[in-house]
Amino acid sequence: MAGFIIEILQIALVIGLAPIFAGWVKMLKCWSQGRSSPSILQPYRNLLKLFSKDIILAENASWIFRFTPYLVFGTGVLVSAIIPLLSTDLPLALTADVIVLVSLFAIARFFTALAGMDIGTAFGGMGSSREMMIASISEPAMLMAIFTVSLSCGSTSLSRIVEVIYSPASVIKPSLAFAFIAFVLITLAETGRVPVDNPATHLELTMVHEAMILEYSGRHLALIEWAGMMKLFLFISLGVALFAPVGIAVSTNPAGIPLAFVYLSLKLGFSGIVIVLIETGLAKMRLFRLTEFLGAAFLMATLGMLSFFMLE
Amino acid sequence: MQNSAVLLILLGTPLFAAAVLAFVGDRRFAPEVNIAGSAATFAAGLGLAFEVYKQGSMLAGGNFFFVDAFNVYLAVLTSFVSMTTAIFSRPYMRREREHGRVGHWGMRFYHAMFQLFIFAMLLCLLTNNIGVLWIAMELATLSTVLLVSLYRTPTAIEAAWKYFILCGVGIAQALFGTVLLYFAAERVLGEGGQALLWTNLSLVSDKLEPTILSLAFVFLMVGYGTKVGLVPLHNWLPDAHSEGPTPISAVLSGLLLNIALYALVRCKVLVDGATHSHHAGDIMMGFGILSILVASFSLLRQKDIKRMFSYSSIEHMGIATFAFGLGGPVATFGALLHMLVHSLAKSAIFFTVGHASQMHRTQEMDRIKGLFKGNPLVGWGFMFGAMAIVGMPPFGVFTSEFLILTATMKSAPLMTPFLLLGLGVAFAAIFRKVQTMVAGDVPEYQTPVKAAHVPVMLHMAIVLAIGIYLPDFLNNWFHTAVELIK
Amino acid sequence: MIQLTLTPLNLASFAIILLLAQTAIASILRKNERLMVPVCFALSSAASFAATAAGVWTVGLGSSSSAVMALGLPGLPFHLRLDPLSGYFLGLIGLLSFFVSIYSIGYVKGFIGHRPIARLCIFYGLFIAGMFMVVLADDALFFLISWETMAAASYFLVMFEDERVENRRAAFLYIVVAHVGAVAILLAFGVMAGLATGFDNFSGFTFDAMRQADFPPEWATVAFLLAFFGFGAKAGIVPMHVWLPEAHPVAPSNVSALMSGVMLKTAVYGILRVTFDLIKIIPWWWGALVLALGIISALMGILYAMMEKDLKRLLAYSSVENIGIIMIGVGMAMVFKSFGQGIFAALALIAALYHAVNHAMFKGLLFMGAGAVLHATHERNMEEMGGLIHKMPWTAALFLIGCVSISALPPFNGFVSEWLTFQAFLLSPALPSPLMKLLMPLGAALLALTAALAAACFVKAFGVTFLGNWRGRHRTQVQETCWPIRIAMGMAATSCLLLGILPTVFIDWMDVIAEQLTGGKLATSAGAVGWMWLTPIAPERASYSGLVVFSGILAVYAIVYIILHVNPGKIRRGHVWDCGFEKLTNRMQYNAISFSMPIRRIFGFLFNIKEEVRLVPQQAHSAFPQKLIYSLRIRDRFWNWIYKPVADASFWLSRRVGRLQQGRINTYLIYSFVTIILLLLFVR
Amino acid sequence: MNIQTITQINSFLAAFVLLTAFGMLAQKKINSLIHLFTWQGLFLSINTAIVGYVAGRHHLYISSVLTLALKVILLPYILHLLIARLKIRKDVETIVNIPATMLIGIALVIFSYHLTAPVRELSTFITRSTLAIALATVMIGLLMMITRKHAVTQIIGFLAMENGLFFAATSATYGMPLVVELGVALDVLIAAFIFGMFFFQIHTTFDSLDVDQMARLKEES
Repeated sequence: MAGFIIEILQIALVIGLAPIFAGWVKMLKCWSQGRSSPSILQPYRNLLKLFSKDIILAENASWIFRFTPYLVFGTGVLVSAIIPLLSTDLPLALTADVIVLVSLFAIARFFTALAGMDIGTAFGGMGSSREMMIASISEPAMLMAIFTVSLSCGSTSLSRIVEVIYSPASVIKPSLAFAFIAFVLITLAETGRVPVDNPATHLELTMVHEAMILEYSGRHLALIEWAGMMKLFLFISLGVALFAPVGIAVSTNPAGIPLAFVYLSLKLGFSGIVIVLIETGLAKMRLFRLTEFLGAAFLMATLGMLSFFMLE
Repeated sequence: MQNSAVLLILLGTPLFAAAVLAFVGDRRFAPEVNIAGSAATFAAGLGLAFEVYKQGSMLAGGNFFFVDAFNVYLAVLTSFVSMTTAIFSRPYMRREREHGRVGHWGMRFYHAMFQLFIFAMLLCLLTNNIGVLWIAMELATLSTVLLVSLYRTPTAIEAAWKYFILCGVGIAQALFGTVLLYFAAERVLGEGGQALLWTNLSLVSDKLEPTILSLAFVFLMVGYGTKVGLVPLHNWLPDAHSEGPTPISAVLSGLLLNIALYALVRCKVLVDGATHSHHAGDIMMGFGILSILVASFSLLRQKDIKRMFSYSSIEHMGIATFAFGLGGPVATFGALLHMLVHSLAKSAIFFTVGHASQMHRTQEMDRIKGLFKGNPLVGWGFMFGAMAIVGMPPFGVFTSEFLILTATMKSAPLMTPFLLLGLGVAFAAIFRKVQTMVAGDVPEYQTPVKAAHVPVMLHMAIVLAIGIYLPDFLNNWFHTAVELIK
Repeated sequence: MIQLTLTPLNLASFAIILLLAQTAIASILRKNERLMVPVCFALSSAASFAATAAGVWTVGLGSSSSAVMALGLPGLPFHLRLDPLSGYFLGLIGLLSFFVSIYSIGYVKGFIGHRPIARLCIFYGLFIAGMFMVVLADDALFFLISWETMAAASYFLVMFEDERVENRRAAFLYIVVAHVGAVAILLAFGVMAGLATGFDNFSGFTFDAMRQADFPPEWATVAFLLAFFGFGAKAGIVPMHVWLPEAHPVAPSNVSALMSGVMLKTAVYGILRVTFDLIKIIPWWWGALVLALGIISALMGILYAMMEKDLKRLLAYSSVENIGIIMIGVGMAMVFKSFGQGIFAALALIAALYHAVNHAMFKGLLFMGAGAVLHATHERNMEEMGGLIHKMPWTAALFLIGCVSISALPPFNGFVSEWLTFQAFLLSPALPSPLMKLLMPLGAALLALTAALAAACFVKAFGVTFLGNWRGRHRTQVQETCWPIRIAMGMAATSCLLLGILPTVFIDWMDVIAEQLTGGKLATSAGAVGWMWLTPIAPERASYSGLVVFSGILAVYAIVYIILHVNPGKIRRGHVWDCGFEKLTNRMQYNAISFSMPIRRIFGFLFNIKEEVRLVPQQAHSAFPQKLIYSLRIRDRFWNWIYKPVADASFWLSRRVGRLQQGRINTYLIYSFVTIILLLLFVR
Repeated sequence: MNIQTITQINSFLAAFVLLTAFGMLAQKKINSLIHLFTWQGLFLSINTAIVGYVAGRHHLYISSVLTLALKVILLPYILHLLIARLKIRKDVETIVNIPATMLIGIALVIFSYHLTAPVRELSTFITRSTLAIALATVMIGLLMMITRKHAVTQIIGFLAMENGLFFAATSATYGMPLVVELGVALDVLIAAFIFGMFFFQIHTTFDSLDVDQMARLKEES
């Protein structure tokens, strides 16, 4: 029963805190660029504003266009029920292992891309095409990184991975280091951060994710934005769970939860700094240079796997 | 001597019919006479087969005739195919006559020679005397030579001339081989006619002098091999089979090649008995493989429809020769079956080809189109015939090729790639052309014909039936024949 | 002999007889086509249903039954056998045939009046009957007869619209490859039969004899390679796949669905039958070979599919991909089995079998959908479509389910089998061979790449065909399809969903096959936590629940929807953003070629691409071209690498051989002369 | 006559047969060719009669008479008649030059001798050594057909081959059974009838009897 409470808590946490994290990253970014920043709560205001607005729907939009925001949001919620943020004792964790997790993100992307094509503009199609291209390379790289971790843990179940890595017996392994680097690179690609995509731009020819959702408005846009924030949050917490599970409650004892929450906040806060550092340090890449970027991620992950077999 | 009577009818009917048709060959009822004669022959053949099935192999006519499982099935096949060919030739030749391609004398000649040819083939099969076998073979050649040139076109005459000269030379070699055989036999069996009787020879084959027999086999091989159409002795075959009237092409491809192969196999049995080596088989395998390969690659560049199927006959005779050369029960069984189904399928193809070329007034494959739509029965008959001949199941040719290929895989695995190559190329070559002929729209120059569908359907039904179900009596026959040949 | 009691085998035989009856009825009713279509396809759907029942029943029973027919060669009558493996494939084939037969009632009606369709009905029945017989056959002869009946019937179906040159060309290519493959299979059986009992009688040709025989390794290898080549040619494994994207699209769509959906599976069946059942002892490198070719097929297949703009060709190439995925599973099962790891082999095998049925369902669904689109628009080129979701909502929704399933997205079925395949990959540390240990995860990465590309590919397929605006120049009248088509597609889509959310039930049912072939058993561990959760090896190793994913997403959707619609804002329709450029036309939408451009850039080296941009200059100002003409041609490199050289070599040889026959009689006489001399020298 | 003498006569006749064969190989003129062929037939006929006498095979007399009638009288007559009727040019050209042809012919004789060695060792007949000659005659006949381009000369070569075969039958085995001999003779007769027809057909179609013109049916293109 405690498991279910934690489960609900965790879902609520992700839904509720994702905008704060997004605000935190935005804030850091402004600081790093010497601008004055909006409030950390600004994302909430944005969402609220969008929810209250009417919707202008493209003439040609079909039910897919209207269905997609809910689906994207839904997958985000489902994922947040599975990743062990606070505790490994999640009843729904059995629902999905890491591979399923990647696929859940994929289904959201699939429908977003379709929605991009649904309105019948060149922008939407362009965004979808680019998004799918990036995904088609980043997804295998991501799986490769995850496989490296799961090979060394003998499981693809997230809870199990956390338990194994967290266990006192585990030591720092070179394969995990490689996988970690790969994972960081992929996180940037998957969440649409700077060298790959720019979440802030609306310049037509450079945007990827924004191009697909260009025609969204009102509550639809709100859901998509929210889901985007959740995705960033979840990716970071996934990375944290895989590579730095310190603090996650591995026992059924609910007493560990508050401590886990503190750890999580610290780790997320730190991750935000890292992201902002990367984003400030790099410029957006040309689309076809991205293959090199993602190729590097893939290479890292492969090296990690090879080192697992050869060194461990 | 009831057997002798059946034999007499079997051989006498075509001879008699030939004589009658020589006089009435151009009358309105001539085709019916032709059909009746062939039907009577077929009935007699069935009767004989029944006798043999009941009693086993038998001698008749003062040891002059010998009927066993091997030749009686070929005799029934021969009389059957000649009957269906006669049915087919009725509308076909009538139209040729109407179009003025054949004259009054031509028709008389055609009908008479057709029956004489059947007589020669049956004699070839049923005689016990190797010398007479040779004579009948020569007679079969001679009776068809002028039929090949029946249309009197330059190419027809050329083809007939080549046929005449090359087969004449070939068959002369076979006579030399027969003389050598006789020479060897005489030392064992004594002088006189007894020494050429196959029944006697086969009994004492292990006492015959091996060196002479292997020499004799070379000449017999080249001689009868020319008639079988084995590469490189085959050059007359595509010409002769494509230039003559189509009924003649059908019986030449469907029957005469079988008969020649039969003669060759009979001789091989003796040689094997004497030499106790696999030399003869090796030679046959070599010829077989060479024939398959050369024929299938030649198939790729054919433009003339009948010529293409003549090459296909070479290929199939190559397969059968190869299988006989390979020896062993499965391969021999396969070879016998192959002779049967090839004969049926090939003559069925020639029937449809005849109608198709009459419809388009050409034998050029590029101009034959839209058979499915133009005349569905001809089109589908042709298509299924082609499928059968390239060895698609469930037709019987597949069954025989199945047996032969698997046996090859066991006994001579190194040969299988070549066999596979040949079969594959032949398949592609034939299908490439056939499908352009059957498919598509009807060209404006196509004219309808009154086609004889019964022979085609009958043949294809039998080929199909054999592919699915081989009746017991046929099986027993084949097994007995295999015992005889092995 | 067959007794008249209700057994699975009798049911299956009944199905075949029904199909043969269908061919007979079709030829009788060929003058009355309006009656023929419903009668024939009702018969074939009944037959398919019976076959499905027989198959499901057999697998459920877990035992095998056999019969001998009084047909065939006397020493070698036709043997029939229905064991779980063949039952599984029988069920699979029957199920899709059932859907497609219902579909055909609606689809084939469209041909009435345009062309005679008796041929289609006749060969359709023969085709399905051939596939049923292939899985029932228990001796080499009957197997090959069925195999080629299937090939020949489908050849005629591909040739159905025979006045088009491309159809004839495709059909020809198809039948040649199929036949060459069949001969290779024949030789493989020849090797095995010879080793089983020798050639003194025919008994070696039965599968039973082969099962009991012990083959020396080198001959077993020969047999395996031949069989793999033969079956691989049929399955469309790269590089033998070239015929497939030619033949499948040009057939009528119901036939395309069957060919891609289930005919390819008979080849998978053949490989499983020969390796796991007949030869049994499998060296690990066989598995490695199958695995490697499977990976290559999967990747190449989806990349080529990505490049296509012809909807049906795209689907056909995607079949190459999916066969590759199945082969990956089969290959891994062979590797695991060769190292004696039964349970892991069982996992890989079940992944392969699962994917086989999944692919049948979604590819059948997609081809049916493509057929419906073709039916409505008379167009196969996606560049000329778009926006069909408004005109054909049912077809679009069902096609979308197919796309989601084939892209391996949860909670649909494609994901389950790919997930199982990934799980099998991750078991590679258990292998003793260091090379395999290392290489298999790389295969997993390539499979991941394939899956991601598949998603991209089907976003394109669905997006360009159904979404956006109509791209074609001519606005044709498009209507939703008729009910039989929708029902059939709906059933296929439902099976996609059920197979996706209830995998444990399904695996529990089919576990007996894996047990018989590999010795490993999955059911106990797969359902360890209950039927809702699929845990192939152990719950702590990996787990998945399609049902929870499905209901979870649905629940969130419902909750969010309800919350947001308590007080919904208004919805207005408006123009799309056109950057202020006011002449936005439908031709400016992204289309199939532009969608695949980024991927074409990345993987361009794998294709034979001819891209050409031509400027038509304006008379007055050369700087402002009047129009741009863009042409793109993408060819399969394998065509030039393998097929063209073979064809060229054949024709070259043929020319050489032709010189033998040069017309002069004197030369011919020299041949005879030389032959005599040579032979005389040989015998001396 | 004693056996020795007969053997000698037999050998002489064999030598003549071979000689005529070589003669035909070298001869360019058709008329002379037919004469040579007639002579060969005559030698053959005499030889058959002698062998029949020595061996006491009376059916060989019939063969002998048949040969005489067919190959010495009837066939040459038909050939002459045809040549006159068709107004065929009197001389013919060979493909390979004559000395080379003769050399090949000699090689063939040696080869035949070598080949028939086992038969000679086995045979008890007095005629045994003539088998090599017979084989050589057959091969030379074939060689002649290869080197000639004229329909009539090809037929003569063919008939010369037939002579060689007949010679083999009598020399190696004292003759085949009568029924076979009769049948062979009948076939030769029909063949003669057929080639007669052919000459007419070819002549009317091609305006000459040169076989080089008949090379349309071929695979090269």
